[in-house]
Amino acid sequence: MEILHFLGLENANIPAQLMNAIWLGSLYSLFALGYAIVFSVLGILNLSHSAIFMWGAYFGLAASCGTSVYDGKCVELNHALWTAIPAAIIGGGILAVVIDRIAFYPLRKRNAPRLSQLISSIGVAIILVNLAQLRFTAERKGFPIADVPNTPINVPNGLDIEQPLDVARLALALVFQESGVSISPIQILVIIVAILLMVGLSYVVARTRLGKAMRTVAFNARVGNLLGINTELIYMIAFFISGALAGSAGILFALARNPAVDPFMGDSLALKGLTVIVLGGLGSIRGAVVGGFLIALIEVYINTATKYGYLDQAFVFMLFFFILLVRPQGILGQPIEDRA
Amino acid sequence: MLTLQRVSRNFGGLAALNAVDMIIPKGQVIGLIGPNGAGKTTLLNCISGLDHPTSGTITLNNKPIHRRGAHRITALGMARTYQNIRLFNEMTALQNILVAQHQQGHSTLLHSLTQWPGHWAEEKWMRQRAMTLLDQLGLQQVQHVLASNLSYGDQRRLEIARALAADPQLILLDEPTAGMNAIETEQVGQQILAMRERGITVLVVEHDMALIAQVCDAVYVLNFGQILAYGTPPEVKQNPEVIEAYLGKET
Amino acid sequence: MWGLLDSLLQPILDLATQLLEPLLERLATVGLSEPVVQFMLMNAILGVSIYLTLNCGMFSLANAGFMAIGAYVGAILTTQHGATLGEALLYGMLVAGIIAIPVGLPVLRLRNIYLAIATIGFGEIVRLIILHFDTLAVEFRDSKIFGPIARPILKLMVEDVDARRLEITLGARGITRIPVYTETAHLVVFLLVLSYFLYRLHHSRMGRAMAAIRQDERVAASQGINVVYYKNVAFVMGAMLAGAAGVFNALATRTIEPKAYGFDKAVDILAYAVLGGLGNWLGPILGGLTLTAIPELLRELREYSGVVTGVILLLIIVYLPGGLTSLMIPSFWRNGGRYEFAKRVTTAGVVLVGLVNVLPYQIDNGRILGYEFWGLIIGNMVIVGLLLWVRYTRQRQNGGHFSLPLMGVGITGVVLFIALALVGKIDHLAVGYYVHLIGMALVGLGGWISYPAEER
Amino acid sequence: MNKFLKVLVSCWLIAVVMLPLSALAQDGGEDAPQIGFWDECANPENLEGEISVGAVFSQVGIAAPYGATQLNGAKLAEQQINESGYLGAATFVLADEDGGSERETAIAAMTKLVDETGVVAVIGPTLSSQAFAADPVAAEQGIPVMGVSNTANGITSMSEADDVNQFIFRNSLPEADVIPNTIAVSVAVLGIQKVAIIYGDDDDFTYSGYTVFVDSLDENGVEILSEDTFQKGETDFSVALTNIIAEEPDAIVVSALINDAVQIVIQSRQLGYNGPIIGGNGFNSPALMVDAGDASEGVLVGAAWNIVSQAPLNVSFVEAYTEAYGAAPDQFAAQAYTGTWLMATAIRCADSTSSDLIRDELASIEGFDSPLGPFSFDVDRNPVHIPVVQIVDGGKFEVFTDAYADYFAE
Repeated sequence: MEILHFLGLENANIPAQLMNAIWLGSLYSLFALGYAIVFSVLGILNLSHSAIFMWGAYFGLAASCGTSVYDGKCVELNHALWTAIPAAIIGGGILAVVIDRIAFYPLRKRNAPRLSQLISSIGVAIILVNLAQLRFTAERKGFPIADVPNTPINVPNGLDIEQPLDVARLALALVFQESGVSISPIQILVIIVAILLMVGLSYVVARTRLGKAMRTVAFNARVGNLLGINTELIYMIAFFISGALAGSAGILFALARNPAVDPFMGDSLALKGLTVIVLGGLGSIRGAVVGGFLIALIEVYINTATKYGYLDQAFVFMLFFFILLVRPQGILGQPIEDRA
Repeated sequence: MLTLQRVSRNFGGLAALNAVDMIIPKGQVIGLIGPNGAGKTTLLNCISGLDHPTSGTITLNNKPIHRRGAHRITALGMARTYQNIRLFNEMTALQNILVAQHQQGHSTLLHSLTQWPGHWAEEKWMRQRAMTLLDQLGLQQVQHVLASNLSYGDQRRLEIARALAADPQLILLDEPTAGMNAIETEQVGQQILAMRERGITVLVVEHDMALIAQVCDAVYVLNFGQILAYGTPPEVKQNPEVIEAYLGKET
Repeated sequence: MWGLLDSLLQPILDLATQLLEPLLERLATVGLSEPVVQFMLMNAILGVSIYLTLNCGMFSLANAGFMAIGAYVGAILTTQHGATLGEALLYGMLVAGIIAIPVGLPVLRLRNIYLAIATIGFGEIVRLIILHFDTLAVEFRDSKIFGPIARPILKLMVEDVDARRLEITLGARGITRIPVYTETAHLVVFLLVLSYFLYRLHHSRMGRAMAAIRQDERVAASQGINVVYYKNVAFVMGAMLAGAAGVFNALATRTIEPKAYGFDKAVDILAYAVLGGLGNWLGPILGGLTLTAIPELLRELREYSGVVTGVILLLIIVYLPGGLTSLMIPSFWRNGGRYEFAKRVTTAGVVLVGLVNVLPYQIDNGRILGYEFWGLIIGNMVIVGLLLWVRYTRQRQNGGHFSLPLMGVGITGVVLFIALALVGKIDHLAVGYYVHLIGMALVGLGGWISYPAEER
Repeated sequence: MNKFLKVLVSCWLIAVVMLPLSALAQDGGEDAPQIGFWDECANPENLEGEISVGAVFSQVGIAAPYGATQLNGAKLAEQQINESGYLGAATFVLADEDGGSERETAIAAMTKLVDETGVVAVIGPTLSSQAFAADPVAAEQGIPVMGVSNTANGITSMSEADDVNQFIFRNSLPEADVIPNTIAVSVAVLGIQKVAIIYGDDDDFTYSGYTVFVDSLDENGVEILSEDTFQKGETDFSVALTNIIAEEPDAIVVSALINDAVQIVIQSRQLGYNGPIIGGNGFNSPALMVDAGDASEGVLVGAAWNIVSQAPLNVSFVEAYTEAYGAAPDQFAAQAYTGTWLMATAIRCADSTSSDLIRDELASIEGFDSPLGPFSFDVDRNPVHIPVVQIVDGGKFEVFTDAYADYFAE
């Protein structure tokens, strides 16, 4: 209890806040992973990532709601809710590849400076946000509330072992006895998907031939070419994965925070994703995950334990500032050798 | 003039330089040879301040320089060229020289803004000096050509001119004849000798043993980050350890 | 001293005002009213502010933060102390510059993306601090350690330091009732002086040193250039200019709020510079002017204007690597021989036509291309088609004209448009009309240019 | 035919002709109530041609969701004004320009309307910060401008010069008028003693709302347990809400715009909080019930406009709007609609396109019956009408009365 007092946490609902941190961290990590992949393979910051995130949510919405979302709110589902998720993943992936072909490929071809690539990604972001506004209006949209299983799992609530979702509920009930922890099935889904994707990606990058090729290209595209790797294909795959991650983050977020889909939904994450990958180490997959959870923890801690909750973002940026100064490569990044 | 004492440089766990001792006397041309990857460029980087030794000391005219930034070392009278040419590609040949005279100039932005008379005099003087240098190296024809558009030989020569522009007492040449034909190499040899005549000390890294033999007063041989041998060019050529290092490399 | 400066400047400003009047009237007819022109000029200053750092090889995005500092200093001085524009400008620039020094020293050790991200962080911190300044000020005032330091500083900002609630930056509500002192003439004179300054910088020892740092930092260091010093000088100068732009902005909009100077603004500023081109100092000025004007010129497109702005940004970045100014540099056209020259001329022509194909010029009181969604789509598809055509025209070994069909397209375009104007079908000869004509002429010219056979 | 018969036949003829006419007159006059000062001001005689009134609403950027419904409301009013011949021979033209979501864009739009389009008056812009920046552009040239969604303090006294302020109006009830009433009523009915506040700290609307909340809570002797903030675009409030719920407040007081409001309501219910949630004008949108569903039950909303009000004018407005746009109007639409009618009324009563006369007529409007209720301007050109306190009950807003005293009792 001494330590809790010292940390300013004596009045806090710690299990509940931990749960919040885990959920937020999963979301941040999932979003930042896509950022990190493109950065590690191509060395560019794709600022349209948040726009892909937003479009992923719209793809999902359109897939399960049908065309009714063009003009108004989605009143009833045309297709099953789950169709939204593959639609967002595939749509996001394809969108990212298209963006690469339009905005990055020509620049890469003539060896343009990174700066131009950053600007062209900004141009894409402007276009995508405005297109979304044209197509779907600026109004916030979502799935019909009744169809999304985000009634919280409150412990202890009535459990129904028949229901698969209630198994998770039971598990939670065992972990947090009556501690007011509440989390919805969709949030659990986000956490599970995030963890699966992170593990899967680490596996792909570390173990498979594709991963090896990606790492080679990331290290030096020319070397990759010499080794007979189709670098353009690798770039395309990297963009697809990145877009798919953004899209899945978008739709999962849209489901968990239903209704949450509007053309600006990616804005606040754009900057946060940036801090996440810098904290974790630019281009490091594991770094993005660690950074995501770290930032979520810091935010939750500052909000819970101090009276400076309104400065939580400032604290995050300060920290990130100092980490950059002390360890520019981030927490898990490889040191950058400045070659003579 | 330049003294290195037990200079080491580690990259991670890898020792690129290991307790190197070197003395470069004033007014001489000293050669530095060694197989690829022996640590020659690392050594030059440490001397010129682009890199810093992990341990050991380097003194120039009895002033320690191993912790100083590159620009302060240049101010003490050292200049260098690069193995892979590193000119300012977006500038013309003339501008490249003008940049290198930075330490010779004194005018600040305020002078320039107010059209201070001294500023004009200085600009004019710098231009004249640059033109003389370009003349000396046969580059006056291409003074307004962008460095990136120069021919390879011209780029090499411009690098030397740029090094000379800083008015150095000690000049480090990193493979000045790499990729040149015999005639051009010969010209570079002449220029090095001309530098010595003007009292400039030269440290030259070279693979071309003929050139070394032609211009150097003494030669250091570096292998695996350590000094293997020292002596006049003929002495070094006959040193069995040196032969082994080179042959071992070749087989 | 101040009065003397004022009396010296006033006639110049009056003269500038007089000279500007007809120009402003002309601009207003194409949709660029005087406030818009003012914002264009401010953004040109911002473009220069980031150019100074980019020109020194530093990818800094801190300028929106410094702009915020300048704006708040200017607003507080004019509303609380009755300062004039000159005083506000002086102190705004000074404060921004002074804050830039401790920020720059550590941060400028970082490179590229790392520097960019660190400076984005700085901008956000500035925004958040301004947002919560009043609360923080009370905290500091009441703190035992910082109180003695904070009090005198706060005394400069409010009359009653001991009030329960301090109202300095007023949080999200922002400062209102800021007097409007900024006039177009001020901005024009400021920008002219700035241009002279940049021109001189370009041809001075310091300017050369900065250019050298941009091109190769380490080699520059071994040419005897104090890289850290010059980087910091450029950073501070950039900060001061951004501060000046902030002061002008605050004293033109009557009200300021922290969110106007956030991440979006930082990105906009970067876009001004890159779009205009970093090849020389005219680029960022041109970029700032153009990028601010485009959405206003496209006002008629209403909801489509955002998309079109983005497309234009993308087109320039992709097809004009050196930005808008590269069009003005002779070597851009000369490099690569006549074939490349022809290719560039035609590309430029198509881009020009692309720029105006969405602008409002009228035929038969109906708009051709643009306004209507499908008109816009078709117009842009034609432009993209032409661009692809130019791109994939192959260089033939035997030489010859670049592309006679393209020449045909260009000439047809020119003839058609002149004819339409002659028969009175185009009743409003706006800028767009002339730009379109020039663009088509360039397409024709480029197609006609011949190149010699390849040497074997 | 004798004289008597002649008179009789004439009377009969007259009666046959006149009766349907009088019936017609009754149709128009009594059954459907007509908004406007039809009787207070005579039919205009001098007006002709097109009379342009500018509208600066945000169509792009962060304020676009509000600007969109504002434009809808104003356009509906424009259509009704012209169809009813409210301005006599003249046509009322709503010259709308996109105000963007920034100060600069609002200034540009306002300048264009005033200098080029030549409007006689302007409605808008959407955001208060835009109003501070752009209103003087019109007001300094003597063109009246009326905010229909500007709630920040000092909008109508923004300038140092009173003759400029004279031209700045608003019909949007500031939070300072709505919230004290809301707090007083809810404290009186529910006996609230301690509350927690959560508000958006980077937006002038929500920030102003927060300061008024704090003051009126103080006045009513309610203890504030904690204050939490969020920023625009944040969609996850679970951390702050977990903290708040741990403090066990009697009510959660929220100053937020509708999108954030919906999330806060949903998430606090998800976290197991079932007590009252008190909000201001920002909550007053049908989206609250549509998007938050059951979670919105028991949310108290102080507002300038009550959608379920059975006042005839309000019913006809809601009907017409729903028919035209396929969705129920929100407060922004209602205020823009009323604002447009107010402007048209000023033009009608002035019977002139002189901006000075229009201003004077606007300032003297009193007891104008509108969807917002009977409407007048005070001497400072701020709106005078009675705010309402509503509660979400059974999926729709109901007027909050003593009957709800036991609503939250378990």
